[in-house]
Amino acid sequence: MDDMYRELILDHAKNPRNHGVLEPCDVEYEAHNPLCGDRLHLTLRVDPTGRITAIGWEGDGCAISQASASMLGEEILGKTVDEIRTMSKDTLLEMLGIPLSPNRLKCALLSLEVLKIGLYGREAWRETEDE
Amino acid sequence: MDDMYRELILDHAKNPRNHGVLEPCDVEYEAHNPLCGDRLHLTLRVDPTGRITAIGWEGDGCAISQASASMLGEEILGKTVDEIRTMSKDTLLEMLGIPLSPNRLKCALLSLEVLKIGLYGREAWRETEDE
Amino acid sequence: MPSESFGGALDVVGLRSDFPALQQEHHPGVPLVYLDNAATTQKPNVVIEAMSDYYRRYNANVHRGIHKLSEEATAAYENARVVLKRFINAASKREIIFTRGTTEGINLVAQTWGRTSLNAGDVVLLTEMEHHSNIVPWQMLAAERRLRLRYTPLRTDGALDMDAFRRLLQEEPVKLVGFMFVSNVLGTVNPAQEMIRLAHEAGAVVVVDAAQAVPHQSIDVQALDCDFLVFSGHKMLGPTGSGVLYGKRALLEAMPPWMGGGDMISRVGFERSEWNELPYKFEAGTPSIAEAIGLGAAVEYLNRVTMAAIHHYEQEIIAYALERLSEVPGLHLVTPEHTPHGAVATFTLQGIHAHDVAQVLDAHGIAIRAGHHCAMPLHERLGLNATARASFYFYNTLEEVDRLVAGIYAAKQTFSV
Amino acid sequence: MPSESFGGALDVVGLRSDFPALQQEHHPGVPLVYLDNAATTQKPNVVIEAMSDYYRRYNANVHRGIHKLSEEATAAYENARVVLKRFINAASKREIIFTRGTTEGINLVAQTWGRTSLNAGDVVLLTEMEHHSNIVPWQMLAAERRLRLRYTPLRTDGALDMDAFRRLLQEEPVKLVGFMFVSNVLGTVNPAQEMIRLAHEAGAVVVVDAAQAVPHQSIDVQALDCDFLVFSGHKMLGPTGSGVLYGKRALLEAMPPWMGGGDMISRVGFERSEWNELPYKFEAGTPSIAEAIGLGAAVEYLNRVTMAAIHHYEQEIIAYALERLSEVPGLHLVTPEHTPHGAVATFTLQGIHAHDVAQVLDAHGIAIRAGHHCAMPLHERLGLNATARASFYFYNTLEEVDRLVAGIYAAKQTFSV
Ligand SMILES: Cc1ncc(COP(=O)(O)O)c(C=O)c1O
Ligand SMILES: Cc1ncc(COP(=O)(O)O)c(C=O)c1O
Repeated sequence: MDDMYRELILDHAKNPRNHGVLEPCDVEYEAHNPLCGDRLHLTLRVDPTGRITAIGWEGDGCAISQASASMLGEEILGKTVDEIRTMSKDTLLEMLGIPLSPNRLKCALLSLEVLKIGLYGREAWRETEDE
Repeated sequence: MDDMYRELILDHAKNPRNHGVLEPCDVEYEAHNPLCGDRLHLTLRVDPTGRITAIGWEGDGCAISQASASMLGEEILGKTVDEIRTMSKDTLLEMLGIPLSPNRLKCALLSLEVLKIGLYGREAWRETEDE
Repeated sequence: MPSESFGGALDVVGLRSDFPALQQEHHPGVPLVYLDNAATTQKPNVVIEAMSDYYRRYNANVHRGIHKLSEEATAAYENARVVLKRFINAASKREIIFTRGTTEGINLVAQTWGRTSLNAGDVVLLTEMEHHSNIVPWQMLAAERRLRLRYTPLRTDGALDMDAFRRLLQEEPVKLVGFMFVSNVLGTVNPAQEMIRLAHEAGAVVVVDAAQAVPHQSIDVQALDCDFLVFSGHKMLGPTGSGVLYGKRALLEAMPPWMGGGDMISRVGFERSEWNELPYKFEAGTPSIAEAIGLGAAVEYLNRVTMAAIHHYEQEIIAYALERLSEVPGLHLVTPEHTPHGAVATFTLQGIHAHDVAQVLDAHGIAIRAGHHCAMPLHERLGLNATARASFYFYNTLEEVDRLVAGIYAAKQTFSV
Repeated sequence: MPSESFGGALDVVGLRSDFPALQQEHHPGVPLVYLDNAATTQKPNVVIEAMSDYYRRYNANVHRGIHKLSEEATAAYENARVVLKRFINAASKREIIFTRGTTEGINLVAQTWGRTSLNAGDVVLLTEMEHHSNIVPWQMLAAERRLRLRYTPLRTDGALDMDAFRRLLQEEPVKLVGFMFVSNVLGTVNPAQEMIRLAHEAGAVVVVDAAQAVPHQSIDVQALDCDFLVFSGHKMLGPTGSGVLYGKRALLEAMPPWMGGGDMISRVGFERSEWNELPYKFEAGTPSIAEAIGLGAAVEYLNRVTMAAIHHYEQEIIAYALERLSEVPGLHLVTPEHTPHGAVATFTLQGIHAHDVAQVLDAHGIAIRAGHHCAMPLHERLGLNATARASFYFYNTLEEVDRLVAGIYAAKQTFSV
């Protein structure tokens, strides 16, 4: 499982892109992973056309959750709120490109959860649940 | 286990001695076996010297509990309240003279429980508990 | 293990070989006839093995562990939830709460939904045939909250009096309807779907005690539209200490938690805490992990046999049992002979107390139950103190019915009646 | 199985062979080092076999059955109660209530004794190091009853501040004192006997969370004089779904029941019911039979090893572990190095999150736990978000400590710290 910590992940974890809190911002949401105490706080600026113009992430967590937030942030910058809607768990996991056990999956997906709930509300995230 | 139903037991169960309720009486107590619904109601007359002069039993239950009540009644009639105090579970079980599994033991001992609690109170019966 | 699913008829002899307890002699030379299935069923090897395998190979606490053992234990535990969800066709696995059994499930509903939704004067409508586990929790709540309990009476043929049920629903506003799907004493199968519909029309929430239904027939909670449904794992091939509370998601979401502790919280502070999402909100502390895995294995076994085949076969065996028993002189069937009914045959014998019947049958290798079967109010209503009950599962045979009847004749002989 | 009792030193290699899970490779060629014992322990063959034997041979419901299987199951279930009673030296087997675990035990006390004895404004005194299971049930009750919660603070060395404890007991009348005997994070062993004495002098009732104590040292509830004491079977070689609530008889007698249902009643009528005697009043429904039998087998195993030998050996291994860990650059020990303490070593590593430490260790075959260990308030007080915890049991070896330390160095290398 050491390949969970490949170069790119460690780089993002140690040098998170878009780290910080935007003030003011248009979208703000924070969530926790109750099982391990990970926390992620997201702030976004969205222009009138629905395009994401700035991102700020901040939180506590393991390398996986930090890297996932950093990589996801890079990915969505410049996209529209509509374009992000179709982004799935699999998109994010492919981006990370590492083998993840179910409990670590929660760490990896926390960033996507915060993003989706922040943009579309709790129901939208629920729909992605399997069974 | 058919020898649980030896002649003497069946005789007492079918023709219970001292069956009925004494009115008036000096001692009265009723108890249930919550696990199987057996019920036993005891009434006693005790003369000024502490001697048991009359007994009335009444209740619902299996052959074992009925025979046990009948045989115990015969045994204590004419004895004093003090003499009965030393009567143990083993005394009764020897009288019955049949092999009993733990759950049937409760049926067999209901009569002794009612007698002891009726005469000496709940604490006295408690003391007979193992561990 | 049944290697393929059965279309219709059961290979009972083949299935029996999956159950180690059924292979034994009860006394030297006397094979066991186990007819106490309504109390608890025997377990197939696959269930015992699923639990041993957990303990031998990947025993670990769930949900919080990063190591491989904990990951595997968590996956197996949550997989069991999905198996159970499919088995009763719940809309979401979040609606499946693992419990110790039926009793804990009903108490959970009474102490959370009940405590927040029922108030002084509110009516809780049960039935006269309920098991203690669907009476006592409501009596306790009634004493605390000054609720009013009502009971739908029985007809003389042992069925619920549906006219009375309708009337009771209309006479005064009913907040909760609780009833058993199948009676553990009478075998009566209540018209659950209709009762739920009527209760909902009257604005009541419905709790179904399905302890004697889920093991014996296919159940679809969405088709039934019940609000809560509870059952025990140990009555359907699963281990002791296992059971399920199904609840509609919206209701469960709105309910306060019951027990506090690990896993059911999302954050704990010194002053206050936030609850975790479903189903964890209702699963405080280390759950019964091996038990959930064992129950999942039991359900997978039942799925292979198919509930349709089980139900069909059991209807056959209970019909035969009632017929044979009704021929015994002095035997009074408490189980009504009308259909549909579950696989229990309850009776009294003239001149022999039920305990003594059970004792003599035990001497003949036959395990039945005697007493009030945790339904004292029903027995009181029937004017009976104790009854004898033979209850069947799909691994029982017609020959075993014959041995039961022969045992009853032996009891009559011992007691000269 | 240890064939005779051990006077002092443990034959750890011999004992390990009793545990099938410890024989396995975690990854091909990498033997498992299981250091997550505070979460749950592995099970010896005798425990797994005791449960399988029940399921294969005498599986039946308890207490009400007259047939041989039910008699044997009842005897085994009640024998387990006596084994547990002797293990903690309770005055009567009626003081042993079987539960699912520590969490259920504390909730039972809060929801029965607590609901009838605590009123608006009453003070419940806990400690800052409690597990969620000894915080959340009291918070829930506090919200319902408007109780006031107080917490005895920690000293900087990780011990309880006993001066503050005395002061808090005197400042205002305290109705209940709840504390953990041994911390699952710090390893701190609290001065239970003295705390109980002080609490009683102040007129409080005392609940002891002994989840991390009973598995590791000999406990005498009569000598301690605690009012309630709770622990989990799965943390002491027993199965999931098993645990014990000990309570003083007079208190238990005076308490209302918690769950309603079968077995906990002596009579049920349509209007009201009477409760059964102890311990059954608190064991509603079909109990966790196999689990109690398994827990009894676990305790008999511990008795053969002897708690004295276990305690002695564990003190040795934890001392060695703390020494070796304290030498690792960048490793911060959360577990204080003062004695006495339990067999847990909790730490953080500079530059690596605890989850990542656990993940890398897993890759090296070492199972530890990372997170808040169900003690978020304590972590908040310590200013930590997550910690890594290696927790030991008597079957762990000094070589396993060395492998843990080597694994930590490997993690540092991966993260270049
Ligand atoms: C100190 C302490 N208390 C309570 C618990 C909760 O025990 P359980 O999850 O078995 O209910 C634990 C273990 O998780 C513990 O370590
Ligand atoms: C109809 C019914 N409800 C409830 C129960 C209680 O189930 P458990 O004892 O598993 O909680 C039973 C079985 O005893 C039952 O037959």
